[in-house]
Amino acid sequence: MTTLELQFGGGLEALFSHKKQMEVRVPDESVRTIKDLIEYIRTTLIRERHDMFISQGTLRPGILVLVNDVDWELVDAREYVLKEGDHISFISTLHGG
Amino acid sequence: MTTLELQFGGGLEALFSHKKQMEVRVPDESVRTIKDLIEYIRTTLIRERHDMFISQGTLRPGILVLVNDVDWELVDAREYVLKEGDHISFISTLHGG
Amino acid sequence: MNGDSNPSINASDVERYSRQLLIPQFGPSGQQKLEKSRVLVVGLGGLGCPAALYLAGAGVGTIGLVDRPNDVVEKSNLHRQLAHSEARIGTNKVASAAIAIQMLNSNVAIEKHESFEPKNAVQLASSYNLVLDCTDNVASRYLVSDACAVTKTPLLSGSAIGTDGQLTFYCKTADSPCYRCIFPKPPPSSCVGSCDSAGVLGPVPGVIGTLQALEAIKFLSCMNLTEDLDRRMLLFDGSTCTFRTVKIRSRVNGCDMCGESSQLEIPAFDYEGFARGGKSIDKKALDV
Amino acid sequence: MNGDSNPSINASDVERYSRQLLIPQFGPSGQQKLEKSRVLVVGLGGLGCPAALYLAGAGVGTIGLVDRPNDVVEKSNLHRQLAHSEARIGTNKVASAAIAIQMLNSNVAIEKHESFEPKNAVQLASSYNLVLDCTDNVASRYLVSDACAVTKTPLLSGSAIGTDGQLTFYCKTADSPCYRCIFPKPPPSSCVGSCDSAGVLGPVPGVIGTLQALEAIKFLSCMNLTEDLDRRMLLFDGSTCTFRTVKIRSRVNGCDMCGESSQLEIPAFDYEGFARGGKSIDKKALDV
Ligand SMILES: [Zn+2]
Ligand SMILES: [Zn+2]
Repeated sequence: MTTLELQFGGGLEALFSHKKQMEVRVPDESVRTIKDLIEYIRTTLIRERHDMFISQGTLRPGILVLVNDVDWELVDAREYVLKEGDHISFISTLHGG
Repeated sequence: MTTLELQFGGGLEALFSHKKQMEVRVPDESVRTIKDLIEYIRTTLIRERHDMFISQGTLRPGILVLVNDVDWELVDAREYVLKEGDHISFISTLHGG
Repeated sequence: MNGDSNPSINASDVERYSRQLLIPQFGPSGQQKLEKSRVLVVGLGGLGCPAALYLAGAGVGTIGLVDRPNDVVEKSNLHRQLAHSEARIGTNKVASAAIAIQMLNSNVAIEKHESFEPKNAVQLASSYNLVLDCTDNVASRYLVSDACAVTKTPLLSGSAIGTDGQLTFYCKTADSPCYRCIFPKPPPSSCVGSCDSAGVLGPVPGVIGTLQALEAIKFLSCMNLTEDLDRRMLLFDGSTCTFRTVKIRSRVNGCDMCGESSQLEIPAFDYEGFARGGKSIDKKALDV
Repeated sequence: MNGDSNPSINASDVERYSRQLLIPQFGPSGQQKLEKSRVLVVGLGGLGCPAALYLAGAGVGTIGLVDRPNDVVEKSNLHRQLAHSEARIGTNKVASAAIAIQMLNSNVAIEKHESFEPKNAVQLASSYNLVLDCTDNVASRYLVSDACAVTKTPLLSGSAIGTDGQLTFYCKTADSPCYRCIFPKPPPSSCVGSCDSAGVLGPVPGVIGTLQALEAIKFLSCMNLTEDLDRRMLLFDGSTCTFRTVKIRSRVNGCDMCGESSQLEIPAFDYEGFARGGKSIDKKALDV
């Protein structure tokens, strides 16, 4: 099992009972990369409004993913291999002003 | 030797060539507690205006000391025993507005 | 708004406050609590201007305003004190800020006070639900805190200089520290900078003053959020646009003001002399 | 001030700006650079009000103001849009903000623009040194960024909703991302909230707009500080008064706007349709 700290912001926390952070333990054989983690979140953690997280089988546009406060595009994006203790953030971009 | 991260704020950085943070390696036999560290900073790191840091042999009033972002009063204050990798902050309180 | 239409918020107010009524943790009950609240803003400078304006915008029922008796708007204030204006240079700051508040929200009851001094500080603090320390000098900061400590009035204390800012709650609960718990002695006067002597970028107190208003709104409307700035201090470094929150001590039993054996009498205390470093409380002397 | 008295800053201005002239890294040369600067503020709402006022206070030479053509001040704006007033309800927002700026600092040259649209966005952006995105909708955010990307105009982009805020630089250097580099596709419209639909606490855009002004002042005056918000994004959680800064990607070669083979033509692009999620750029279609 891998222990991860998940963080949700910019409104995404609404999908997780308004919890902005949660610790999860995921099976390391089936949840190896962030791509796997997204699928795990979709199937295991989200109860409703899946469209706010997933669209056309992948993360919906307008969500910034961070691995330990670094844009996932700088660290292999969805192929990033999760490590024990990683902080993975999903932040919805804001448009209001 | 103990490696520490020192942080200065609220104007105190002026005493350290405007460096807001610096890593130092201090001898662990002579610099064991924060009290020792204050003396070490006074004698080794400060070149002028010692009165901005020390008054009557001790830290001058109006400086908040933090051990890893926690008020030193919560962790033995000047008797706190320094540990490898500690972040020690000296923040001068501000009065302007 | 928000499902439960509330008879005590009239239609015009519902429109005015609609964007905050939409926030679930705020809602109509938060609005009603704000409208019944009384907040005292001490200092109408770089911190007090944005703080007072955002409080007024949100519909705090009564806002008390006080500054030094003869503090008038100067040209050098305008880069950061947005409630004032060129046309009001020379006007008393409290009067000028009151005009700005009225123009933004005429619902707000404004109480203008002549001064905040040792002789009236306790009485003033006691008549408000919350005090905002937006002052700019050491003596005032001790006086504001002492008055809040003795009257158990929560105090949101902001400060700024150069590119740095700080913000914390004092006296919020029975366990919260007062300013003297953290800083029992004043700094040597040679180490004290003011915005007038050391300078300040205008948006730096702007950020802190705006955060004071935000924390005030959350507190007064009882939003019951998980964390606030009680026993935590926000440190802002405007030069790098970074913030950190640090944990600070609880109330100190031996505190000269809020401690068990405090003998400090505010009306008799020489704040100016204390701030100049001339005098500090000598427990032994008091015991003799 | 600061030793070197500077003939090109007149005595009245020295007094007005004295508190920022005292900041060593700013000083007279910073003031002169500010006075020669031209900044465009797009959107005069919760972000644009404090941003424009603090820029004006600091003495930015020319401030361009633009909002939607028929956007007038409404009562529901006043809780967070402090440059406006009850008396100016119904007034065009650009005109209202211009009055507030003039009252604070009549030195500032104000350029009022009718609209920021695909047909004039590039020309508008190209005539300023810096653009502030203070808009409130997806279509405008893509348009502002595209115009800045094509004209290589640095863009400070702020946003806020509820109790959350975000702030970053786009298009600052040749390596900086544009908005499309980070968000190549718009979110489904069902996932987009606005302050009008989802609500906002007034000081939340206040904090972000004030920080936009601070970052703008530092940038325009060339304070040469160690770090800024280029390829870093500030995330603000107003519910806990916490901030974090995260690292974001550099310019993306394959970006539809600033990438090497971009074929996007701003005047012809359907921003509204794109933002509604109806249309996204289909490279294959373009290639045919
Ligand atoms: Zn105390
Ligand atoms: Zn791009």
